[in-house]
Amino acid sequence: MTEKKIGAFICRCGGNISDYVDVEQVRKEIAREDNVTVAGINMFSCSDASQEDMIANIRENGLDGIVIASCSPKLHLNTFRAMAERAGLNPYQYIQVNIREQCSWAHTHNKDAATRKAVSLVREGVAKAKLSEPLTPIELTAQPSVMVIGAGLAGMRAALALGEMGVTVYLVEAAPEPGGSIKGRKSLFPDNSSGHELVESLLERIRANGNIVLYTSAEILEKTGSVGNFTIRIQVDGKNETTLSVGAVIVSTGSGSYRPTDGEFGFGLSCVLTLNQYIDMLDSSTDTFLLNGRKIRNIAYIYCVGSRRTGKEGNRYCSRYCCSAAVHTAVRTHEVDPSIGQFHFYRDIRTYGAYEELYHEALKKGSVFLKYGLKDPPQVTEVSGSGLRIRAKDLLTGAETVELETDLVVLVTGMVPGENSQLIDILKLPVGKEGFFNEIHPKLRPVETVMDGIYIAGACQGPKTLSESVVSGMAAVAKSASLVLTGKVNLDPFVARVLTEKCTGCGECISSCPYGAISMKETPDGTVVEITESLCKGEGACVAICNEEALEIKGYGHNMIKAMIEALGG
Amino acid sequence: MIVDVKSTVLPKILVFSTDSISDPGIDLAGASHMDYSTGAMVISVPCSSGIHPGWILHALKNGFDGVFIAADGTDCPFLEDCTARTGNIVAAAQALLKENGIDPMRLKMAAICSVCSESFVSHVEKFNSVLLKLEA
Amino acid sequence: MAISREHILALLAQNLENRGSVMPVRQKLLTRWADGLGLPKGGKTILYTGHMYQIMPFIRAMAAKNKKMDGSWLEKYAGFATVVNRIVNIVNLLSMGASSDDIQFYNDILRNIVTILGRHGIKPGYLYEDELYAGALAYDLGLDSVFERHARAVHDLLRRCGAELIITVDPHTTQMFRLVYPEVLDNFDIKVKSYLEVLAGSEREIKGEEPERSIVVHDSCVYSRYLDMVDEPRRLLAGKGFKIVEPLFSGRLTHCCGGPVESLFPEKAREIAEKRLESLPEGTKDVATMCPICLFNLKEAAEERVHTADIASYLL
Amino acid sequence: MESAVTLADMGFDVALVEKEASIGGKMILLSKVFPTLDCSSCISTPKMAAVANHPRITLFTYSNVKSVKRDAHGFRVRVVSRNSYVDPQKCTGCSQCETVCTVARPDQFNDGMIARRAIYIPFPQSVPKKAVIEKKGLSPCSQACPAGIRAHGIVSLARAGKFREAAKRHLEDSPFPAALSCLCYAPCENRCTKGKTKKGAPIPIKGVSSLMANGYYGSNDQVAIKTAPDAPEKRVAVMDAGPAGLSAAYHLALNGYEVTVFTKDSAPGGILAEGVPEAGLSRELVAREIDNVIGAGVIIDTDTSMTPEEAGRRGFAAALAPVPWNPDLVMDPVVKDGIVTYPELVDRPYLLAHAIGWGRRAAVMVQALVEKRNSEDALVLVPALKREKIPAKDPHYTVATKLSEENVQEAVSGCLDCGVCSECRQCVEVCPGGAIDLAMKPSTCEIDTDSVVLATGFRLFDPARKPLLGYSRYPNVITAMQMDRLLAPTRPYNALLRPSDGKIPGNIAFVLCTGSRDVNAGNPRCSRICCMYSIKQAQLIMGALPISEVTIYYIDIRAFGKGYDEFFQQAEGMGTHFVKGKVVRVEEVKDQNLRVHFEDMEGKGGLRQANHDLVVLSVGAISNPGIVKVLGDDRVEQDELSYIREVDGTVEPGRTSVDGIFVAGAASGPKDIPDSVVHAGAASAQAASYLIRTGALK
Amino acid sequence: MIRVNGEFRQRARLDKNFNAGQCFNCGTCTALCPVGMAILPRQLFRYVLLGAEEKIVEYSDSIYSCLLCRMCEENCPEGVLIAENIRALRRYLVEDVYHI
Repeated sequence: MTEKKIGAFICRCGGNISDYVDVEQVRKEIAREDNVTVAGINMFSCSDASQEDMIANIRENGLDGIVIASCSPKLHLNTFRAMAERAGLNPYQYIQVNIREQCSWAHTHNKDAATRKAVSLVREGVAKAKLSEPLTPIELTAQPSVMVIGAGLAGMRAALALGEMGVTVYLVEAAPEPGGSIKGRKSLFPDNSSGHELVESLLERIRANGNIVLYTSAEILEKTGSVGNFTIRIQVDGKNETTLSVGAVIVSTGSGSYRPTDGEFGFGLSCVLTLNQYIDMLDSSTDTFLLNGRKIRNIAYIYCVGSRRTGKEGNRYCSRYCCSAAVHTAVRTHEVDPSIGQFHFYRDIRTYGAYEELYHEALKKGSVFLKYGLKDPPQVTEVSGSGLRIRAKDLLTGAETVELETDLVVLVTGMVPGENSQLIDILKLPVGKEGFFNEIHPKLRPVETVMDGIYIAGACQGPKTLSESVVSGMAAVAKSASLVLTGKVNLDPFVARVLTEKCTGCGECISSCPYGAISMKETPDGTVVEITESLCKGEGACVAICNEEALEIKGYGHNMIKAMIEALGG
Repeated sequence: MIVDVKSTVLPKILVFSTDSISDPGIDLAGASHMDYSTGAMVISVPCSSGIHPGWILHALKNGFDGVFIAADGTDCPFLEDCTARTGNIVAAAQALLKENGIDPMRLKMAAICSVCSESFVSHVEKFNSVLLKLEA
Repeated sequence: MAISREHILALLAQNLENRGSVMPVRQKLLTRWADGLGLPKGGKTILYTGHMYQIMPFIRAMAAKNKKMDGSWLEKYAGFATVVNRIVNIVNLLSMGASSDDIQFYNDILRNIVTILGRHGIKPGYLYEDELYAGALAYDLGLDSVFERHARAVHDLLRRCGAELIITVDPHTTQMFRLVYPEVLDNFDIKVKSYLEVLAGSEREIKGEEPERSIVVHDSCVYSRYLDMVDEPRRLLAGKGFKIVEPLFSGRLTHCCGGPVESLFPEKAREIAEKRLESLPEGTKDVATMCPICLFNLKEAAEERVHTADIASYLL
Repeated sequence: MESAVTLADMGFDVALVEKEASIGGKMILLSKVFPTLDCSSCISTPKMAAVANHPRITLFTYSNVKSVKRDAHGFRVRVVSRNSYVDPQKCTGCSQCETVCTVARPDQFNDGMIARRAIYIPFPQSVPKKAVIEKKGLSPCSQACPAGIRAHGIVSLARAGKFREAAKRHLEDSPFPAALSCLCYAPCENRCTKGKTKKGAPIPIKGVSSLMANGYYGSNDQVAIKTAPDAPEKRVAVMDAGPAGLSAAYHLALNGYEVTVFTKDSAPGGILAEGVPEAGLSRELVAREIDNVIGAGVIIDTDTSMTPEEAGRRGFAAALAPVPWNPDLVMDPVVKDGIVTYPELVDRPYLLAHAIGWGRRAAVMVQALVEKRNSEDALVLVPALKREKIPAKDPHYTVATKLSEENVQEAVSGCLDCGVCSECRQCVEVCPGGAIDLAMKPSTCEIDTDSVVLATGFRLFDPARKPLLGYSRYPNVITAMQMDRLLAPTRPYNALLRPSDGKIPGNIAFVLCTGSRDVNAGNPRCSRICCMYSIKQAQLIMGALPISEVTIYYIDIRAFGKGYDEFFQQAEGMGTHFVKGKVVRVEEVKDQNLRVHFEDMEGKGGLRQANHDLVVLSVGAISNPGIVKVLGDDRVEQDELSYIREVDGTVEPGRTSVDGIFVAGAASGPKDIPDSVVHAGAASAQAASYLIRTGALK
Repeated sequence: MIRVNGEFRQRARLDKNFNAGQCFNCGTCTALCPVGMAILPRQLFRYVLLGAEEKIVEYSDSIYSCLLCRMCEENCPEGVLIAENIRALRRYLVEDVYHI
């Protein structure tokens, strides 16, 4: 590669560089470097005129590598890569050297030293350019289809959205019926919509859409392939197996519900129910609202059952939806029978955002809220003849003990992760410490997982209200659609590669890769590792642990880095 | 005429920064005109967990007096355990340096985020004085 | 406590029921302020004092006596107070000895109000001895049934004299007529305006001659928060050339003077008045009140520290 | 940003319009974010870069949407880019302009806690990193000057101690700084807004100018005024050596003309040379000012009579000559039949500035005529000022009181910077890229689009609306946004200090639900974010100041998101005090410390007070409904709190009442960052689905 | 110890002027009350909501200490008509306890 022709251009940045760095000196020094065919100075490299000059220069001199020493690559790397491309050069053979933010501006008091540093930096750039090779982004084709696992509301809505975009969707549900946890619900918060009707209307639209195939009582058996091209084998009704190929997968398997332990706040006594059990009762009651044939006078709710615990029992996290669900249920109860007294033993009422209006409604209709502390939780005991007695310290009334005779105790229980061990195993889904599926980053990439092409939506990711589940389902639609609609996946070319001659096949690197991109390969010359480029993220965790220097990231090769070090250190 | 670099007493520090996290922090130091040693020079890589220990040895054998890893820390866009992994690299590199008779003090690591300009400058200055002492 | 609350309540109820006022002082003392003003009796537009200003001197006297009552016969026979009261007007007994200076002071305020109204061309009528207490205290203390009966009597009186517009002089009477009567009575439709509203709405502008004198406004809780009357007094004072200084708590966020609990918890009332005085801006000299209770209570508490006077005195 | 990138990734072309000069919203200004304490900037900047570099995204920053109108194809969106006076193509973001700018403004990106300049780059990580100038027309003083002097520029330069630059700035507009500062009746001071405020006196502009002019002539330091590079080879004769004529000659010369002034007199200057009492303006100074004219390249031919005809014969392209007073002349110069006229200022000699201004405008007219016409037609006449003795007692001639430099500094520090940019042109001179153009016009463009996504976010509640909390009355009561800035690495004071005295606060209170869950504040809902950001700040404070006490006063702690309650427990574990009871009143006590009043429900009970040295108001989120107004006939429905209503909050997130218009993020209701980002994803899915249904995807 | 007395609760709820049930316990009213009594007015209402009739009698002093100045009401974030609620309690005392 000694015959490589490199052009180096030093930018004055209208004085921002040239006031503190002797650019002419830098140019002279660089012009003496091997392979440097052209060394020039620009007033503003980023200006159109300078770019045109450089393009002409590249073409006239047949340059196959250029270095521009100017500002931070964060500002103009893409500008100049595009310029290189216009000049017919591979954009990855363009090297930017930062002599503004990391040289002239940092060393305004010592022009000599700054100039020396600039020379070193440009030499480093030239060294890099010498060894730079043309790279092309990895392009994968993507199947125009998506599998949605879990036909709860989030999954159904996501499937519908994709179907309406013309994407083929396989909606796979483990239960015999779609609809998830809400299909039997009469009235959902916050707007009292009927769960049954919601599910039915969505199902109707799904059936009317020709792009969606619904599998119920279905099980995922196996997944192979990677982003854009997954092959997934499923089994329906325990017998029929089907193999489907999809570009992306959305997992929306929902959550489970916390089951109190026996005796936890009286759980196990006949009139102690979980919130879901109580809502079932409310949903199934007709005009008269009776408990064991008796009119209900008082109901007590105990909040945060199984949530926000610090000890061994229950979960540490807040289950987010339960406060709103419970106050909504109380409002419904008030509407059924205004004479029922409803007492809520809570810790913090978390009816965030507009759900606050539900809380207000419950208060207005006569619900009384008592605040308990973890030190003195409510005690539920059975009273012969008259039902239940609940006793607690109310922190809002000077921590006085309040005793209440009640007919019913409702334990407001939260969400827990669903039982998904098989799915986790097959899809290699990342699971957080609470057992919910984990996104890559809650803010940057909230529905993506470390497995490219596999997205999560709804309560399988963590407790969510119904509308929040749908929102995340739709967000997953957006991400998967951008994958399958364009039909291709473009990945940065900076992925790992194996220098097979150095690889000893020790396999140390396999476990170091968090993305599962490295595997063993048998070759006639022995066992070496290989990289699945579509899985590799190019961060280089494997590079660091390979003692043989048999792994490197393209564009950051061992030889290149060492040459750069020598150029800088020399 | 360029003065021969070797004749100056300024320690040469190789800084490994990362493209999306610490490099912008170092840029910010310059953009704020915070002065630091001209002996500090930066090579940017995708992630600090991908720095090969051999490079560190190579740098200390090829003209550098110290290597500073401006690590991603908890802000790493790739790995949750980036800090731990980078720590392992430092440990491996220090072992390597010992083998080669180089003082492990010549390697230093700190998490630098995209706005950690002040902290970068103070790390470099501190490291600089450590290196000066080692020379003496 | 000198007389138990229970008995005071009963006494007040009795008085309102039987004597038409919670503070049944002699009729002559209530109307004396209007002597010589030549106000016509009755008419379509009536100035309604509600006795509030007039009774302040007697409350002061009673409070002083009540304090000294330890060991007196009344305490011993407190339980019989209501029985005695049926025959002997205890209040009258207690309030004897109101100072004539005090009487003059409060009467002057009312006379000032009439003078100011006159300057704006407003000459209202007055009910003289027929005028009844509006019932605020009974209402506030929860004596609702007594209050309702009394309100009906007041309404009848007003209808009999054909009043169309009542001009009130204090916030409590204004509140009763404007907010409470229409609520309690079925067909109360007489217009009610505070004299401050009447003045603020008057087209005739009386220019001020008090340039740049600073004055701190102490809003009445009832005017500001019940009746949303914050602007009017300020406009009037500014019109007179006063420089208005707002205390930390002013307008809708005014701080109570403590007066409302004077009759039951005089120490508490004093304590609250003290807090109010502390919250006034540093260097306060003149304070304008617009309610006789505020005036009475702040004046008592402030003694000579600041000069407290009714807004009517400033507007004169 | 999330919506834009997601839609662009799907293959749609996206135009992103942002009113500020940088994208990034509120998040980029935060220090760290809950519950992971990630650095906010580290999360935001990659996304900002992705937006800026995406081939399918066109970015309009510093721009406002003026209207959205539905047409046969979709929507036509009118976008007005606010005038930045900086060519973004040429600006390299080097900040040199910021260092020389003479006008300071409260920095909106630091919640007004510190100042930025009138020309500014929003913040270090801004995208794009380009400067913009905040300019609100011309300041009244500059506007008032008949001679066209940028009085505000002179004042702001003087404030910066740059008297030499001020003199130069004056000389760009007129050659008579001393004469004007001495003789002008100073309409600028008359118009000064400061003088119109209750107790303010106007800025003594005349006095400032006088100090500037005398200082300039006192030093022997001559400034060079730039002349036009390509001088047209045209000659102009000026037959008046008075202020108007010399002013015209000066400006023509600066624009590259070859100018000769002819006068019958033995010395140039007209009224200046003969009519002014020396006590006011010394002959020496007059001579210096005439030297300015000569220095610009004007030839002065004294003791010479000249007529326009003669000038024409001698090959002058144009001639200016005085016109006698004529009562029919109107007050403004007019150009008619190739002749520029305006009245001679009989009896009003103090209108010197007008004469100078008219001379300058006459020069502009001459140029226009010369360039348009044949030389022999271009005859332009300018009247001279009447030469009579100026009465020394004329009230308009009160010579400016002599001010010392300190006096001037004190006086000019009160300048209100009415027009913001003072046009002192320091930035223009320093900009290496020549990017600044004060004559730039705002640009408007129309975009045809198939769908619109509204992502206008939220505003923060203004705590001044709760007077009992003392915000804006007590310096040490700040908002949480200000606290976040104090904690950010790019923070204003470079340390966590309290505003009143720069002390390190040792005992900090957070007041939750300021403007949330409050019918009285017009916001009955919970803002969702305040509990968590307060807990975050508490943790950061305790990290930065380990000995400090932090107390959070709350009604309910709403730590409901993934990992949030654990974060709350962690703060408790670190020693943050949580007190159940809303703070309703803050009063200032000794040393500008603060006493908060609250009901201590879980503690001793009843009313309690506690002292703190800094109080942070955790202000709630309110709607930002401005965008709805520009939607015209396609106005989307709003809810009771003016947030954009989603027609079906359960199954149709992001869909508004208008087909084709979608809402993303906190514009539909307050949301924390993860919820906003996910919601933006959902809105993109809705928009994409709509675009595909309506056949817009190519 | 408070034993919830359903009958007393029911009476309070039926009084159209008693709307303290809306209170979400922020403490604004207590913190602003010029009288400065610990239980005034929020905790007083809690006794009613919990049906603690004996507490109402016990705290009748506080009930009569209220100035009805509405400082609390003006600032109540939930729109509770506090002065009216106090009057309702006084009415209760007058009629059911003192029998006036």
